[in-house]
Amino acid sequence: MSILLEASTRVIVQGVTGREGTFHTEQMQAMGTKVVGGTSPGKGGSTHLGVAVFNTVADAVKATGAEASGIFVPPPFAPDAIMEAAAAGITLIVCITEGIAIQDMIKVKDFLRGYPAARLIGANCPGLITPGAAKIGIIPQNITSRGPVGLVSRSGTLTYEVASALSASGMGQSTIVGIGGDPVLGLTFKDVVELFEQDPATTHLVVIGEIGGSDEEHAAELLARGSRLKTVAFISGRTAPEGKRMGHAGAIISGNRGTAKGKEEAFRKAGVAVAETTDEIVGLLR
Amino acid sequence: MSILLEASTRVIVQGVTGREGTFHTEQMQAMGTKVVGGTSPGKGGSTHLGVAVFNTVADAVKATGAEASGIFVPPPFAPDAIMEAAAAGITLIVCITEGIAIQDMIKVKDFLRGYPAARLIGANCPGLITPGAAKIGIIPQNITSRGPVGLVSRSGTLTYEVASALSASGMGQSTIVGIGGDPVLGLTFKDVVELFEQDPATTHLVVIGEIGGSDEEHAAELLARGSRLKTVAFISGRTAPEGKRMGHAGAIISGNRGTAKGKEEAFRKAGVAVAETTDEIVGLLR
Amino acid sequence: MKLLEYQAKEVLASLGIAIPPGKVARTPEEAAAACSELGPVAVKAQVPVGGRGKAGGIKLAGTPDEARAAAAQIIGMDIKGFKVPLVYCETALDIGREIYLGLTVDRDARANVLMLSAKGGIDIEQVAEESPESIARLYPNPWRGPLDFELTQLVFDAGLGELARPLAAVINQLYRAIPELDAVTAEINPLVVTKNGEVIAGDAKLEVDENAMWRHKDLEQRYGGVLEGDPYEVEAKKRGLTYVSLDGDIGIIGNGAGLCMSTLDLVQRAGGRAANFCDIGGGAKAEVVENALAVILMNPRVRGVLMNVFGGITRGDEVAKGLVSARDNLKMQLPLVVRLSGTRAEEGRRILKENGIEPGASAWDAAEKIVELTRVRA
Amino acid sequence: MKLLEYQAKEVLASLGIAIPPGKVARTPEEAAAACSELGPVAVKAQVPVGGRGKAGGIKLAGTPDEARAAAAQIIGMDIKGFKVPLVYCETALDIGREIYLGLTVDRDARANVLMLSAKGGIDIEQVAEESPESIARLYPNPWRGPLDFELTQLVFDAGLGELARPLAAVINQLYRAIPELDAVTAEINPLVVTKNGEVIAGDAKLEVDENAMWRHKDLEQRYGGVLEGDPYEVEAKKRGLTYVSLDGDIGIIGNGAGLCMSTLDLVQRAGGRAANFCDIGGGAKAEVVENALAVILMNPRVRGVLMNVFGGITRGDEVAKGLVSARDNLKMQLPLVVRLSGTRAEEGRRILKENGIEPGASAWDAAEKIVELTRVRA
Repeated sequence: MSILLEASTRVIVQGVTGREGTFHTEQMQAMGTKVVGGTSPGKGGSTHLGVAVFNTVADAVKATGAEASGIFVPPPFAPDAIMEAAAAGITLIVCITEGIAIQDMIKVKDFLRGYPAARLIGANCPGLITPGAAKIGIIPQNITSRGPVGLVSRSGTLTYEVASALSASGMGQSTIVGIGGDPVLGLTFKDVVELFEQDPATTHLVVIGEIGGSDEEHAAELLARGSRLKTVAFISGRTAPEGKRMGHAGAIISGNRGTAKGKEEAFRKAGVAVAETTDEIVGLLR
Repeated sequence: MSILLEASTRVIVQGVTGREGTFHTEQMQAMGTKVVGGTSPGKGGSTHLGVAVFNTVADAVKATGAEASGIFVPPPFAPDAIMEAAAAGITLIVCITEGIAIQDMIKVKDFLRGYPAARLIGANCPGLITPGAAKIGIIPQNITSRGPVGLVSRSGTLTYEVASALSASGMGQSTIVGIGGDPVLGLTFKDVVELFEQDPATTHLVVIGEIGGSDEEHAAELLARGSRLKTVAFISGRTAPEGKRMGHAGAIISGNRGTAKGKEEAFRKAGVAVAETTDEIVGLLR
Repeated sequence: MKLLEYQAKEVLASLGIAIPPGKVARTPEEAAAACSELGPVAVKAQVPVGGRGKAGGIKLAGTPDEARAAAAQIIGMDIKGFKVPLVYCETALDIGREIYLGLTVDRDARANVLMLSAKGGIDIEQVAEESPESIARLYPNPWRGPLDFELTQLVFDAGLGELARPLAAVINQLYRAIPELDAVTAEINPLVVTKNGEVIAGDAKLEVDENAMWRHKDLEQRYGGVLEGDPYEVEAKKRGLTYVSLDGDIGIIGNGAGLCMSTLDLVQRAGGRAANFCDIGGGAKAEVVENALAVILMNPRVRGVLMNVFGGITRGDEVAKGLVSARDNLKMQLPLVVRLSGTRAEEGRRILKENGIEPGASAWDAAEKIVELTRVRA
Repeated sequence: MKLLEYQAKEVLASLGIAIPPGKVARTPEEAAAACSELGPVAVKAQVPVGGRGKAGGIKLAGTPDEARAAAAQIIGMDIKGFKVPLVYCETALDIGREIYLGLTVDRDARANVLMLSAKGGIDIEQVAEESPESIARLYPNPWRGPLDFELTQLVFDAGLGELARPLAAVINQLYRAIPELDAVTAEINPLVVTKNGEVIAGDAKLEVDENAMWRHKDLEQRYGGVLEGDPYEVEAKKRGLTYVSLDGDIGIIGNGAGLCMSTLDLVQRAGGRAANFCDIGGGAKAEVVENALAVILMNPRVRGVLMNVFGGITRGDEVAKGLVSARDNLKMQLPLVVRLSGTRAEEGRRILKENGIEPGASAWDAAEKIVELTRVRA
């Protein structure tokens, strides 16, 4: 099995006629993702890549029964696209767009409280893939393979690298979820770990974190309460310089949280193996 | 018994130190209403009319366990006072203030969706009274008496007149609720009628409506579905001139709804006796 | 506060909406000058009611002389009770299509509603009745305002998808009339798409919430007082009364809008016609009663006054004393019937009788009495 | 985008917040002139980092001569890596009390937070650690902004109730930095209450979201380019790269921020020090690789370059070909180690080897190699 996304999930692509939308929709189709439609205001009624194009997500949902959406639109329009998807009843929203203004995302997060069934992945993320079944986003399917390892990560290419290494050593993946690197985002590590915990097909878990924020710590707290998954964590950015800081507001809010050291300790306390380099992950997971 | 308000209800007054607030708080206390506190920013810690004054409603609720609030503040501040009460956990909010901007009330109504336990009465209303027990607002207690008649009305003095006539003919009231005359308001006729329907102490009901809107029609529809209450309705404004109209937007939205004739017909269809003058109400109710 | 067309257009322009070139003219000479400057114009009566076209309040003028003549005819005309104070001379648009765009409060939904229809023009009310589905609607969240995707859906729902961008822009601009002006109605009908694709407001209606005027004192200063309204209403407003002129001969005073309305109903039922609606509010203080009586007595049509007062916290005996002194101060000669109920109504009625004022036994009795008294004098 | 103090104050003033009189000076002469005009001033270094006071970047000047001397000392000074481009000469305030007011994004709450404390002044971080309860917080809803009652509660919670009105006004004004400027941090510390009760911004910090600069092109135009930042960062920005200068000698290129960060970690683990962080994004196109190499090679401290690239949709063989041509175009002589993984990594590594570029067997191996190669050359 898998989490969030299956071969039968009905997917639309917002911004399907754009350059990025076209390229990645083709990739998604190539691995068998059930793409049932796309949106592009003003192009409703036409067909693109063999799928029906609609003016709005509401129209697309009405016509196709879509449950999931991949968003490939530029940053000024992506926040609206997320809200449109939620309001139209989409329950899995994957926003690839990088560079969305933080205040826009804060508004989007508040908007989504009105749609508790809608799960957002991203923005600024590679999306998710259930190997051999379907993907929404840009994770290259050729480096993935089916198996029992759940993988959740804040980083894009680091995810690819780890997935690739897992596949090369015969450890396939149930689902790979790139939750994205923005400070204000949709599903967090904790949310995704909870889903993996409930997925019988997932027996192992890799968490790839990063400095900043407390999301890794929250996931570690969850795992500390007891987990059936064999888990390895990796945190990047131990030597990254602290941003040249200005003003105290950020420091007052975040205090000492968010360091690589703190995150690694949190995982160790939870009984989770911590890899010091990505090369170590596969070995620790066996 | 009664609806909404009992002798044991813990009440605060927002704007307790103002002229109106002071006068009506005294009246409320005079009939035994359990006034446990009041608010007036900057006067926290003092005592007024024998009750503790707080800076904010949150402080007052924390200290007194208040469940209900009467709002006596000028129109520019009343919308904020309503939201403050709801956010602090007050579940019965009575706003007497007349002249609140309609856009402010539209925002307040949306805000209240986040606090489903909070019931708002008004604004621009005389409030409510459970004769012999308690009142919040400005309904003169000396014209009311205890008994089985529920009374709900959009008009202030018309309510007093009817209550007075009921009392004079020996028909006491369970609770009298003045829901207010503004186009955008809190509890509607239907909401209050539902409450009376569930109150064993109420056996009779008087509904005093007015031209405009569809709230009377909605209450009539509810009563048409079957009611244990002997009900009389009265609608004022049959001969009121239509506002000198400008633009079509209002007409497109309201169509032919809102006339006195339409409302009276709706009640007659529901099997409710309709009084043509207020003098007829008592006779029809017996 | 209802704005006149030219005022509403000024406001729309300040919100960023395109309007046709136009000039206000208070005299025929000004209209001629406007036409010299603008070329052929429509000379339009400025009154805050619809239907001015049918009433002869809009004339086309190709030359300054024609504009002068048209303005001479229109200025001072009476349209539905409004004396036309000035005209607006506006250049004609090269109309490609006419769209309806409106914004108002939907009382039942307790929300604002935006309405858009491809079937713009004067018969929009008929469209609403016959094919309501051709008017697309959007209820924006009041804190968020209309979101982009909601506007896109609205425009496509109205069958105007090919104009999605310019229309979404205009709708956003019109919507600003809510946060910036407390508009309760803002309407552009027709919203004209010219033959070369510009989107321009062909007409404009704008009504601002009276309860929000404290936020918009500039509007009152800028646009208040242009219109010569009913003189009694103007006087009542000065005295802080809620007063509406009607066309009968019996003056009405009530405390509370509902009581006042039901008093009108009773007078009509008794065969009379009310000269006004005058709500003096809950307190019924002597000074307010005197102000109300004074305004009502200004109207020479009035043959008698019916006052329906409920004594609540202000007791009936106090109300009666105040009323007697008001009558005496104003040296009022016309018949006056008073229905007094509520607290200490008995004492109040006794005081009235002692001072020669007729108390009604009930509201209905009082209505019958005043109708009879005014009929006798006719 | 981080604004300098004088820029932030200009912006606060445009939002309605009172600031002390002050003038920018780019030369000692201008500072003397400012002092002649304003009277006694503080001459303050303008750099986008805290701690300038301790670094000698603030001097008091009672006379124009003193101001000239102070400016001569401060302009051009290096404060935490920033060369001071200009000073701000500001009149001193008659301080009654100092308040802390800050606004920032609370990443964990996914929300904005307003913070207010009666314990204003430079040691606020210590206050936050030792008595966090003395900093009152409010998380305004992002669509509604702070509501009046929320501000009242915030001010009373901070123990500043007697200043409720003026503080609520200032907080509302500061909050406008969010909708109007996409501020991610806006801070006034101290917010001064003068002895005669005025509330004035004593200092100001303002950082605007880089991702929102498309909404604020005016800001970039107005304030961009004042500061002479790191020359490599400036060049990288021109070329559209995500680049941060560090103080080591090994140039780093990675595709993806996470991969890049983990490469820094590996280099340090292997005993080396990175000269930069340079993320070329997911695609790893030849042109972008060439741009990144060019910027890194500008820095004379760099002794070798480590590139860590994952070939995903862009295949490893294509990445390798692009890299070879970039090296050749730039005539690069320094050691270059490349770790290539992902799709067609084998073919990629073969191409690199054929062209004399050292491929790392793993990321760790590559890090050890580049550290060794740069150490040998030292």
